[in-house]
Amino acid sequence: MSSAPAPADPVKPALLTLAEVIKTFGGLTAVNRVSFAVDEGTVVGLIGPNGAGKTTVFNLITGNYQPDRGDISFAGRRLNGLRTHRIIMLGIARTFQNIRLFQQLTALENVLAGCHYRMRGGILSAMLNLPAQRRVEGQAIEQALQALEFVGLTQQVFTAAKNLSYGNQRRLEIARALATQPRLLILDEPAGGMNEQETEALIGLIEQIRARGITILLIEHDMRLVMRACDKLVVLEYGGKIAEGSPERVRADPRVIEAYLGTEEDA
Amino acid sequence: MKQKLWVLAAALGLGIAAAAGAADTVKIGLMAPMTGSWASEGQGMKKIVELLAEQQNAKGGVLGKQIEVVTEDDGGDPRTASLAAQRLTTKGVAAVVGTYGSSVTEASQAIYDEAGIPQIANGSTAIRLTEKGLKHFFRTAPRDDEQGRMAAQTIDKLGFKKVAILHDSTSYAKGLADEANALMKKKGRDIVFFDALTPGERDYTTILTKLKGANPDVVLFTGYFPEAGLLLRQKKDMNWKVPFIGGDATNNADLVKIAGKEAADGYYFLSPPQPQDLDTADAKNFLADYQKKHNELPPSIWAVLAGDGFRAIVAGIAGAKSADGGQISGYLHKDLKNFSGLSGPISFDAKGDREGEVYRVYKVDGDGKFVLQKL
Amino acid sequence: MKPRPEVLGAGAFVALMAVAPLFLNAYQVDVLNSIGLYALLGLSLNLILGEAGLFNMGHAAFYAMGAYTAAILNTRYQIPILWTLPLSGAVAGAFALAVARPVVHLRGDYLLIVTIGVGEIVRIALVNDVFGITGGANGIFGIGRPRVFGYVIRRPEQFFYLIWGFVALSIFLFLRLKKSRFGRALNYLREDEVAAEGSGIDTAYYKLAAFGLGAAWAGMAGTLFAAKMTIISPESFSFWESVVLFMIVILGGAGSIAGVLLAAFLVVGLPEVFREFAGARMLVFGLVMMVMMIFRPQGLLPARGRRFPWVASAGALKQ
Amino acid sequence: MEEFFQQLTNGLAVGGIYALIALGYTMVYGVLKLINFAHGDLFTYGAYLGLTLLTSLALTDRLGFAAGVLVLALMVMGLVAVLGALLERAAYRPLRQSPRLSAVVSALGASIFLQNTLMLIYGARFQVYPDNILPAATLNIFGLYLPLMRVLIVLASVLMMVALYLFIQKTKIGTAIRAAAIDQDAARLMGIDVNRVIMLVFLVGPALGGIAGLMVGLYYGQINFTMGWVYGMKAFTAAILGGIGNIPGAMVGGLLLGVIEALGAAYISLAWKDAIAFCVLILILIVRPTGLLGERVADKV
Repeated sequence: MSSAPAPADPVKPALLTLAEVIKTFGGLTAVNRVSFAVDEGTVVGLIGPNGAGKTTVFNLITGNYQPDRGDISFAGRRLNGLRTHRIIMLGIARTFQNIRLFQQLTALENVLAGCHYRMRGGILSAMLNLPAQRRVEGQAIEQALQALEFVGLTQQVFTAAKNLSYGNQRRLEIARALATQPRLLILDEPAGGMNEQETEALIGLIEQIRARGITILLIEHDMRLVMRACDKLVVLEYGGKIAEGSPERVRADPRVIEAYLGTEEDA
Repeated sequence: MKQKLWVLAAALGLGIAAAAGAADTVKIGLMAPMTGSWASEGQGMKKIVELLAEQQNAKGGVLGKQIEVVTEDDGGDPRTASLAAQRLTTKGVAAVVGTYGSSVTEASQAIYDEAGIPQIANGSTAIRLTEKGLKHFFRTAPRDDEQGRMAAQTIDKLGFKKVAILHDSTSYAKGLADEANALMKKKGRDIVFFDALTPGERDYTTILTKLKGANPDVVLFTGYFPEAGLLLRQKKDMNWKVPFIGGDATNNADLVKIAGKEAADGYYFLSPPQPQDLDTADAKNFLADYQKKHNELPPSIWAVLAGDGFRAIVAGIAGAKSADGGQISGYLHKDLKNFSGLSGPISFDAKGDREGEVYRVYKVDGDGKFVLQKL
Repeated sequence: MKPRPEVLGAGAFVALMAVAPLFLNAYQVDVLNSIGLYALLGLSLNLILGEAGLFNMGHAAFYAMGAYTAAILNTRYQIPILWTLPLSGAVAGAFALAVARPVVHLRGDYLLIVTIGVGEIVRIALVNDVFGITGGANGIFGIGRPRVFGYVIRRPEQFFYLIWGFVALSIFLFLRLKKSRFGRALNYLREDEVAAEGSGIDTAYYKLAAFGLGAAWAGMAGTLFAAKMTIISPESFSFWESVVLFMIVILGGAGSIAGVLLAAFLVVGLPEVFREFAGARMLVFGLVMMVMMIFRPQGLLPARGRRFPWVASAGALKQ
Repeated sequence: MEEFFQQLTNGLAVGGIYALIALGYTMVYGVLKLINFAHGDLFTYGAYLGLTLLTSLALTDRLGFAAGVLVLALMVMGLVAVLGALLERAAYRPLRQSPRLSAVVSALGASIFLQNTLMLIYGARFQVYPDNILPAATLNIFGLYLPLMRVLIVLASVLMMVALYLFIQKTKIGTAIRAAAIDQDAARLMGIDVNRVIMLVFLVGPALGGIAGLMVGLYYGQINFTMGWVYGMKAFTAAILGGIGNIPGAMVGGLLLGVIEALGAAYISLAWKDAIAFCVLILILIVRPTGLLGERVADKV
């Protein structure tokens, strides 16, 4: 644990920490000894060229992949070996790079997925339609509607996800993630495919989410968004971390500039 | 959806209208496998029964009325058969001929019995069919235990000591194999092999190798002809010269085609007499008529036995002077004695089984002909 | 307030079915009974294939489990056939859980192949008289007629009310299930497994639950089948049975209860109406499967989004 | 011991046929990720077309045994290949962008359709090849009985498989097929006409399936319209066993499955033979879903 990250605030431990995480596929090392921490209440950006392993890091955090070595912990709990839904239940929610909505289902049904794990009731109580069951359903729908309102999809409650515009699909994904009531929200290229206006609105939304006390970790290529929204950046290249720090500091880092612009030999 | 349902309901309604016909004929039902694996048997059953009805009608029918044959397809499948039986009972038939397969017959038995309609099965040899105490069930086919007895007896007469028994796990073949096994064990024969193959495959060398390892004097195969043909063919390829004996389900001309003449040479099988080996004058005349009309012989003895079932029913109606099911069944049980059937004299015992011995032994000769053996 | 057209349609259908035996003969009622059994099996497969999107082409195995459990209990221990319903459902469900447990994580088409394999293994086991209790190829015969409140159910129209009563009950329960979190969870699985897991849904649990519940229901349908036929044998549970059930769900529209009913009528009823073309039945099936996938993959009566009427009014207030 | 080796050769002969059919499954799966359920029926078409051509053209009478059978084999391969390409055009190409379930259902529909077309044309009864076509000779090597035709079947199968392997590995077209199997989009960017590659796969696979059908017809003599189902299931199992998408895997899987079946039937149970084969399939999928020679690939999230 030689290069264990030092928390920014020594009094309060970080919400999420990665320590020396390694993941290989076949012969390829996708993530190589990556360590960083995300403090509660901050917005952290994970950036780097294509194929740097950013999404793999997200998949390791949410348990879609298991790290070969290294530790990931969240709120003092080790995440290694946990299945994805358990990790979600601990308070991490995510969106996907290529939007993954339940295409045939309505926006409301999509958001209800996020409410699912906090609801009670199994096969029997559903079949018998017990009063408790109905109450739980009513509460969940109310929460789901609030989440939809929060992201501005009040008009599209009964629209099938596949019929929403691209920007609205991204918002719906965020609403679904928020419905799990996370402490940490992971956004994988939230502005991908968005126009300038939509991106602007997204930055506003991120501010609002942060204002609710939710910590955010995001991957984004849109540097304007990254610079404006993030408190801290982590830069990956070829699976390894090459820089970490405030946006200003990272922007000035020669290795980052090299990674993004390429060295002369590469060109 | 509603619209589509109405269309369906209307179509079903048309069915009723068609079923309600005139009542000035005597209707005799024929339940036969017109489609499915045994379709060729079903076609033969239909041709025979219809020709017999034609001839009977030319002679004035029965009870002064013309006979109408109502055919329903059982598809050689139990569930289709239960629907076919329901259809026949609603069409007001006096009695029913059929059908071929035992499990297929079984699925229809209770329906006819509850409706009080006599049923004479023609190809169903499973023992239990007549062990249920049904009042209205008869068969012109012999029972599997008789065939089992005949198999044991034949192996005895041919002087084989070590016997291998192979079946195919079907109801019929397993029953026959069990029956023969029990009888031969009792007589002190050495059963060196008893197992099943998977029907419908092509390569049986694995089984033949295993059989050969058991070193039997004779192999009794109780399954059907497609597999028997392949077994004989592949046995010859292995240069293995053990004789094979088969049950009546291998009595089919295609056996020789599949095996090849050389490989089929010397194959024994048990069967009720072939249509062309029927020796009564009645049978000879009828077969001549049949050949004139259809330019071929009936596909198998089972179709001829359907004809016998039909003739017995006509005799029953005439004898009871009624088309009432209970009366016909009563007559068939008590009064029909040594009725001259195409396949020989017919009498039914109290269970509805046919009395008397029906099985013969055949051997395939070098030309692929089935030759009746005198043992 | 005017009732919605599908409510009217459903009402007309129920009314029509309730009086159908009065106007039809025994054979026609028996065809409806066949349709009812297939509808029941289709509904049970719909939970697995239609709602949860798990490719199960071995459903006949679960159906067989139920039918054989009922038949064995009835013929050996003289337990009245309808009393065996819960147990045959439980046996079929437990078997499905045991079988699905190690394979349920497999990708769609692999799961399809495995379930075909399981179906065949079960059939072979039945033919080979496994444990000496299935009667081999003969199957089990002499199954007692069911009794309801002292009445022996024997005639087709009596079975009609028994079978369609059970269909109605199943639809009632499944509709409630569909509206609940359980029903939604199955749909999330079907739509996107990774996203479902990523929304906090225990996908492995719900896959198993879908298999277990669907199989249990098929098992109970098997009991009714055994009671109606009084004889069951392995050939009733062949691979083609599974294919026909698969077709009923796909043709009707995956996840659509009305679709399953309609498809059961078409797949089982039409061949009876056009019996002279029975030989071409499977040919038409095959062609329909190909053409449907190209031109109407969602099925004849696709499932619609859940409506939550009270939300609609609440939403309207807010705007 | 002698019996063991005899069973081994029995298994290899059956396995050779499985392997030949498995190649078609594995090639289609490799490129399209689709189980071509209709492939087993194309095999049956090979057997039926072979019978019809054989009897109607009297090839072996006119050309003698060797040349006659060779011409027949080429004709059957050509016809079944065309059939395969038509199938791809009609049933699979319109579904290229659809969800997987659609293509699987369409494949199954195509299988049922093809099978029943055959039944309506030829009837439900078994069809029988004339029994005097092939020279009947049995080799006796160290007490093992090896019918000459069985040896030839295995040799022909292995020969065709090796030829296919070399074609895929060494030629330019073969490289295109391999590229399309790895990543269709990337292959397209590299200037490969993916549609043509798929068409080619649907010509070669069915041609091999068709010739397998002809061999079964010629050697076993008895064919029937449902036989493609059993052979198809077994061949698919073989493809999975060897590692689907992998050509040497299909060969190894086919021969291995044949041997497993023969030894299982001989030393475990005859009646449970098919159940043993299916258990092998399920076990493989649980323990090593990539098969014996397949490589593990991560699922994209």
